Amino acid sequence: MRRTRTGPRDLSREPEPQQPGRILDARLHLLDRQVLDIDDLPVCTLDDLELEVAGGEPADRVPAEDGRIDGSVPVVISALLTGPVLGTRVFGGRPPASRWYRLPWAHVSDVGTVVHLSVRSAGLDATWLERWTRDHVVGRIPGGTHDPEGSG
Amino acid sequence: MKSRLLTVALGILTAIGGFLDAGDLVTNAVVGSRFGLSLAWVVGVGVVGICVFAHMSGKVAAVSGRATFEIIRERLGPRTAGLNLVASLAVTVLTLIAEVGGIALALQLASSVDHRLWVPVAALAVWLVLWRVKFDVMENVTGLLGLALVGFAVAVFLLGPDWGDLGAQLVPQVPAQESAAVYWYFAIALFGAAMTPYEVFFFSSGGVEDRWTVRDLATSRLNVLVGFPLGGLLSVAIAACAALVLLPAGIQVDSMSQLTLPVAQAGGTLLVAVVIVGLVAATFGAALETALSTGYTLSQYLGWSWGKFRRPAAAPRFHLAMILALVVAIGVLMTNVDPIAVTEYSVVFSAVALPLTYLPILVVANDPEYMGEHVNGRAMNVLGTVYLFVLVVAALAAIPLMIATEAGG
Amino acid sequence: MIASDLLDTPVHDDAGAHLGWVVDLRFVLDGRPSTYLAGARLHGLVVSPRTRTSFLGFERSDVRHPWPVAPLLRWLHRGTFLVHWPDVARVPGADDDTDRGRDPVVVLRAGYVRYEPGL
Amino acid sequence: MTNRRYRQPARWCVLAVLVLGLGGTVAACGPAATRSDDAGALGSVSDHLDDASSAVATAELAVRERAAGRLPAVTADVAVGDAVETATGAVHGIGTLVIAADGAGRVRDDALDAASGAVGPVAAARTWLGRPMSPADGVLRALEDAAGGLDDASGVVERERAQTAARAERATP
Repeated sequence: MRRTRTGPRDLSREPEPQQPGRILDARLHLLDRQVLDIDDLPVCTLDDLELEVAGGEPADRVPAEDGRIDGSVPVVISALLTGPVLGTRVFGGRPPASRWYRLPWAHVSDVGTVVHLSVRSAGLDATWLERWTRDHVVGRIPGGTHDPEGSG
Repeated sequence: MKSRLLTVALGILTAIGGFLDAGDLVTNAVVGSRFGLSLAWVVGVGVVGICVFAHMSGKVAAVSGRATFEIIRERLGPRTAGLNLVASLAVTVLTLIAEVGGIALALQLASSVDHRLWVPVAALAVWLVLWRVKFDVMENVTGLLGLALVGFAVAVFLLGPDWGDLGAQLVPQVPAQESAAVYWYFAIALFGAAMTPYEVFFFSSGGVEDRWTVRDLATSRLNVLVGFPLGGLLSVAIAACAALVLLPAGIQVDSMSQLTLPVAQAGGTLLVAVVIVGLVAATFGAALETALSTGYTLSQYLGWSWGKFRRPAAAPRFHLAMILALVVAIGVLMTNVDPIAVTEYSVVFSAVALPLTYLPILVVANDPEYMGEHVNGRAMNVLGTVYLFVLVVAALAAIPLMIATEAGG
Repeated sequence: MIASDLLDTPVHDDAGAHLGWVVDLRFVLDGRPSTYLAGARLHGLVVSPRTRTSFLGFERSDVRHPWPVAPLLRWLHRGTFLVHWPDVARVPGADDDTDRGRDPVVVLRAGYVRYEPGL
Repeated sequence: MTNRRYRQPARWCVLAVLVLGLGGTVAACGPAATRSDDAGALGSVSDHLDDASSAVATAELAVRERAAGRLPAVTADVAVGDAVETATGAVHGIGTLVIAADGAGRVRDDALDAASGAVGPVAAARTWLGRPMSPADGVLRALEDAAGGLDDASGVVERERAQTAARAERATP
């Protein structure tokens, strides 16, 4: 292992140039944050991020021969992921892509202490279990649709 | 202005009434009957700790709108937070079992109907309240009725003790007939009873349920800083009752009914009735809080919709989690396990599970990204750090001491 | 590719020397503008030479409290640096986990530059 | 996706801690643990006698308060009912202990007699609660006698335990 000189005045590290947009670190600002829909209803926790080669690039810049991506092509977040990817983040491994619940990055309206979406959670795949529980378990118990804040 | 004063008074009163749960009741009585008041200092340490902890988590909830377990997941990542979830959920369900059992035992005191028959009734009542009743109504009613436990403090006065003698007991010392390991084991149990993780989950999530904002911070601080210490005084009053009547008689507390004996001696039938109302309300309130906490922790870790302010149909998995927790509680109590023994274990495991919950709150309370200008001040950080050490030491010592002393045997 | 393919992966330089682990991914919102947020471009990898356990990010912020947690973690992560995405020569593919001969690693190009990781 | 080289030891550590913790809990909290020797068994007898004394004292206090009209009938009934349970539990606990040595065995039998003798008066106290008008003196006297018997047995057990422990000390220098 090559040891690096360390400390706050580490001359081996160049100062980071100013970036043209807002900076987000995946673990610090995105992963494991609560995702809320347009009505502030919780959707899920952000379990993982899907990364893709930025669209609109010339085809010859995509190293397609073994599907491997590297630093020569720009990569962007294409979607927020939730669902079984939580299990694999905890225990390792990787679920097949068909098991991901994808929330496209284009639907993200704001990233703060929570991630806001610009769509309603009712139509999302990520919340099907919530809807199933509502329709088949909780909704069938008398009083399940009673509003506790309405009338005592 | 008048209504604001009323709100503050109500908040303080509910904090006093809501402070005590089955863990506090049992542990204080057991400790009082074995150690007198020589462990009362631990209640003080625990009360300051829960004030610091609840205040920080309440502040984080009010400023950032994030409840405690969302923060834990965000800061610790899915793996460590998952471990914490398993531990916290286990302790919270254990506490829920203890509380539901406590309701049943308290109801038995008023009815002489066997507590095992009361268990399903108590659990059903808890569920109905969770299902139908408005959050603040629930909080205020149980809190105010729980104030009836002031009966223990009244009893101490009516017993007319030699105050100098009682005061002398407050000095921390290991009684002659007990070993140091047992003394410290019960110190950790008392500490865990005062600082249970569910209180923090409930407090911060409750802040979100009540839609606290930065403006409510002063109120929440006052509720905590006045209400919890007064609740702690009630804990000490229970220990004092046990120390004054049960210790000299050679009675070791192993059932809830023994709690009423000093009260009967002091204040007669009426005071006993008042205290029984308090016991039912305190355990019922705590059962609600622990049941909600199981829902809160699970939902916040997994990002489900949660909250009592939503219709059950709008937070279905949250409500389902609480129903399952109550079913588990009934199932465990139906195995004829002694609820008092469950309570005694739950407070010790609380102490073990605390640091993982405490650390993320302390970290986030210092993070300007969440807190803006409301980050912890210097005094709060010094206190916070001191308690971080206390919690870690207590958590590490709890299990070895439990094994060495055969759970306080 | 998903973020956890990269996170916690060992980082090697072009000669195969171990440099540390990927503790975070840095994105810059300067991609294709859309209705709300610009596209999030993967700007670089945050690499810590000593430990994979990055969850609090003290090495990247000015937060010094609470003592002793913040200073301790900052010290644990001393020497953390940022490499820009174009300096990355190879990242683990989806099939590396089953490929027993080769541990999934991130390999950097020769002449890569270390940048300050601060936010 | 993480480096296996670094994860394996961590897993073994977690597993080892789990096994040690579970084993330790079973070894220490299980009734058969350190109590299998006679001194330990006599310690258990002593603990059970304390439980029985506590039950008798509870019943006595409850009867006194009930007689003075300060404790509601139902609550007193529950308190004494719990005491009966504790007392019978103590009898069962002492009766099922395995003791090898003759001397210690005799002491155990005496303790068993004292504990069994305490169950009757405690149960009688519960019966008395059902007949509110009768005087409590007889019940209280029986409880005091039972408490005295338990105290005596406790003293004997303690002495025998000290001797057994000393003998064991000499046997294994």
